[in-house]
Amino acid sequence: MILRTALTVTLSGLAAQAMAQDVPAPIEPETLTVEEAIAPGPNLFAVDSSWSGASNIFIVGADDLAMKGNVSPGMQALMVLNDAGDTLFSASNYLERIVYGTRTSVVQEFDVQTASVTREIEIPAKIAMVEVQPGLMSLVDDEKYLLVQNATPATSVTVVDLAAGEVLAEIPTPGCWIMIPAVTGPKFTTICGDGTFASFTWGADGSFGDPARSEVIFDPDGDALFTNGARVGEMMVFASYEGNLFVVDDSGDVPVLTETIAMTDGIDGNFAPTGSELITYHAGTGTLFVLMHGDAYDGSHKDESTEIWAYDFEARELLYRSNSNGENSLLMAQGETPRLYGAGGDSIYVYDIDPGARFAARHVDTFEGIGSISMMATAE
Amino acid sequence: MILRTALTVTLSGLAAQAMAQDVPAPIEPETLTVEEAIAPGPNLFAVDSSWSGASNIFIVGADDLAMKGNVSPGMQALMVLNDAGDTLFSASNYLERIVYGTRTSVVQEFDVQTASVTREIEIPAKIAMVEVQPGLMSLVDDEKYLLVQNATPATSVTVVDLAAGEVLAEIPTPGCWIMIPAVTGPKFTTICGDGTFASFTWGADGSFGDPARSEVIFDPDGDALFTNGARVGEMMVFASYEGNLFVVDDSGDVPVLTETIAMTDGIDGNFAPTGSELITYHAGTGTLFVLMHGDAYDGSHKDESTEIWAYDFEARELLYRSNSNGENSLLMAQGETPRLYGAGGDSIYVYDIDPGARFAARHVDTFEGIGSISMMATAE
Amino acid sequence: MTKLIDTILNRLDRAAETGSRAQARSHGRRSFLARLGGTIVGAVAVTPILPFDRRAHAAGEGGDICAYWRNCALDGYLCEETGGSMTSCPVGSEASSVSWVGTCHNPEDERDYLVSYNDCCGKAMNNTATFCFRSERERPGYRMGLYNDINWCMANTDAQGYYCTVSVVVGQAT
Amino acid sequence: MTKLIDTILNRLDRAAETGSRAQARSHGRRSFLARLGGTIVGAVAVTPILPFDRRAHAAGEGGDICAYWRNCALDGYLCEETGGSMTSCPVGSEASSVSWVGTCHNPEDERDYLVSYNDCCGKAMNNTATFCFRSERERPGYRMGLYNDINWCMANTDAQGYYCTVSVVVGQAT
Repeated sequence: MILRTALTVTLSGLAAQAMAQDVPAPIEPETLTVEEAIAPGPNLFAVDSSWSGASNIFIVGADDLAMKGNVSPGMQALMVLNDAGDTLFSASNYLERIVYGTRTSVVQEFDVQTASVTREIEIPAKIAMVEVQPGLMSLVDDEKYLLVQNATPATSVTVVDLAAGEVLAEIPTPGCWIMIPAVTGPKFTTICGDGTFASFTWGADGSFGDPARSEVIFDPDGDALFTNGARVGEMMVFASYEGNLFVVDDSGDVPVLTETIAMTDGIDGNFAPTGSELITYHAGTGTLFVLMHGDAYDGSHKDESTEIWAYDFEARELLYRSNSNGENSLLMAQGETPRLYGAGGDSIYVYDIDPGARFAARHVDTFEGIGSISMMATAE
Repeated sequence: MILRTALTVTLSGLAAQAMAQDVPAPIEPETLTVEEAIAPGPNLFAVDSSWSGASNIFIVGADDLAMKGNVSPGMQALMVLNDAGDTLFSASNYLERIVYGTRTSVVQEFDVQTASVTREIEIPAKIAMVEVQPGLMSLVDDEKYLLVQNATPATSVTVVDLAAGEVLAEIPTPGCWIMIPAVTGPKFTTICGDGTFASFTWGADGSFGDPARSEVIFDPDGDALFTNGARVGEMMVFASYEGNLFVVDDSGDVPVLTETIAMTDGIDGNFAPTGSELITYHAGTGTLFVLMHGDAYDGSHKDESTEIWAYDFEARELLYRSNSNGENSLLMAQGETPRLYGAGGDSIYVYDIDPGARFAARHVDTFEGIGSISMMATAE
Repeated sequence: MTKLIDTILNRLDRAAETGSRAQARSHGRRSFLARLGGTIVGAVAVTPILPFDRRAHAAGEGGDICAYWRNCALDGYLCEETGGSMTSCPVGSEASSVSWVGTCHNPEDERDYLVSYNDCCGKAMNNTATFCFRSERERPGYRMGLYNDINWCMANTDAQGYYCTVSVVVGQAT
Repeated sequence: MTKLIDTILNRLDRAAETGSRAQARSHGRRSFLARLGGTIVGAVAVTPILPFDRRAHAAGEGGDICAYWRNCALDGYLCEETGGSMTSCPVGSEASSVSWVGTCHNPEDERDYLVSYNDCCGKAMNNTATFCFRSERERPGYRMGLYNDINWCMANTDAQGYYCTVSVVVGQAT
């Protein structure tokens, strides 16, 4: 109190001085607004899925990882982005009492620029309640149709007619999993537990027949395929648990295995692929990137990655083995210069890829603590 | 491979030996069951509230903090336990799309032994969406009525007739906050922004009249009251921002301030109360425990506590200043020997209180990482 | 004049408290919402990810964005770190139709201002934003308009989910 | 005999991997559910809070409860740490009506067993329980009954919220 009194005396002088000087004008009353569009520039979308509440899809700058906003679908949110990158779809589940009660499943369509729900389409309450993967939700036939993977656990695919805004068909896909949207036409191909691939087509009226089934393509017991592959032109490339690449042509009536490539031959250390979205392709340079881990064993196929392999798909040549940050999800941006995004732990990692240095991946940026990102998407 | 072959030879011998010895019988097929009751013994209930998904109320052993189970109400879950400790009530909110859409508010009644919802009563979708506090949900009149605090932000109280299982009345309490359930009869008292207390009563038919309003009891500007008080017989004791205890008799027609006690007089360090459930009372020994912090300033009234003060309510005497672990919530178990629970950060702390050592609080146990616990409850 | 002196005195009184305050602030009553890193993210963000153009107004106060003067009673995630600004809700969210109000002292012009803390609503919280918790002149729910523990999205029709908080100067305090 | 030898060899092969496996396991495809401490809680719990009577079956394997043999393809929170047991759902929850199955080798009797991993359903996850993630013989959804990424509460009528996971021996593997 004595100190305070002494200060008061001193400060009276100071205050008087201050008042004698120029005093800025007071702040004018401000107006509360709502932003009308997200920050400009290319976007990277990252799903942080929840199983006991709202999920979040973060929108960050593809160049600088700056946070632009987020949209919030329901539980076990799946995601697909249209080619233009301006419309995002998510399929998710709502239980009446969040963790119990009647389930409602919906597709929400989001306008990216305004990060807003533009419409909601109710779909059968059968969506596969699983961590988000690209193969679980697709756009196909020039984005006329939206496909959603179901599992009850019997598997089927819900076909949504986007123009009509309603469900067109539910196609049973017993024993099969994941949808590979065809490059053209109303068709998807799926991977089946007997080692075959099956292609399904449908008509505008929702009619569909029996699938076109391939020969046995892989051995689910001996060398299982990871289900999230990379589109390489007319082909799809899938990695296997043992480190082989399976090249499947899904453009014809019946899916055909065109080649199997032993990616790890001659490499020491018992390396094998690992992760979920573990393979991605840069079309401009014809390079595949695959998440890998060493000392593989039965059951390690979803462990943290330790390396990112760059693989020349034309030359069938391993170009470079870069260190990874433990990611289990990769995504290539299709710019002229390859730029690679990885998600793992609670972070997103960005790598610059140097075509002049055998496509070495150099870690250049991190969004630490963004959440447990299960899948990313970006427009070309 | 060479190593493996060599090992095979060696191990063939070992294996033959092993087989020659006694081999245990194979494990019989097991049956999946569901536990029928939580582990026996007294319980401590701890709310981990969510604002974007299901909340959790953890049930842990009051003696050993062992996890017994949990129940999962909706968002902004409030909680009250009946006197017997066998029935738990929670009021919470469900939005149709979790973070948006039409709100439904419900009271869930949980049977503690089976950790199950026994009934659900829909109430007006006006529940105060606020972190859980004891004064926001109460049982009164021998547990005939359940009271829930509303805020739209206009305040009112929903009265639920538990026998009928339906809402009996919604009593407007403009400018007032929190319900202090009367010791007897259908009545609650609330704290108002003009410094008065107001008592509301109602009839079995849901009729109610004007409240009985006290004289001005406190100065909300100069020395505001924390709203979560301690029941001391016929009295309620509230702490103020400046460190005074306000003793209010809510047993008569009109609430009456009976005494104000300057708890911090003569104590150096500018100590003041802090927290939310910051005051608790051990009836057997007549001792109050209050969360305190030093170097108080305007706005520090919800900062981390640094001390727990033991205060003899009869003698009006500060007994002991124990170090705290930063808690903002306290709860006294009413056993013969006082046992104090504190919640703060993501942990629960347990203190043994020694009546022979001026009620010093000795930290004896921690449940680290249980979550952000906003409120605890336990039966006597 | 007295007011000005009081103000200066208050600021002097405060200087010594900055350290503990930053820590103490980490236990707000809405701060249980802040789960980044499992620990509560208080005034000092564990990993502050600020859009570069927003750092400016925190720079003068040691880089602690929550210490910025107009955040004196802010309890919530900063909208400016999730696509909004200090005074605008992020795109696609809805501003709360009601708010609590703080009275904050601006050291730049030595004036006290009324600051409306509106919540932005209808989306799930973005844990990557900084969570601030300060309570100058804050009061419990019996002074509802000064109360920062509650979800101010409560009065919105459709969007009642808490998202983030802005701080809008609505006038000078008298 | 060959099988037994293979089994022993497998165990030898594994010995060197234990360290990395424990760490590697921390990135399961349901492991994003495990948010305790903001970091993923993998095989090695950050703060394992095990009911004392449950420590027994982990003791033989260095205290890592996820390393217990019958957890060889378990991806989820252990029910035994939230009021259930290895083979029982916690009180008030509902067992999943469908499940995935692992084939696990029991080192105590050198036999392989089929283990049904049922999820328990209808309550919010308890982050204080240990989250295990192992995937021996695990396959993607085209072998649905071996798939551990999905919520096996999916087929329940009312309780489809994922709560925790048990491991029930249903027979010897042939």
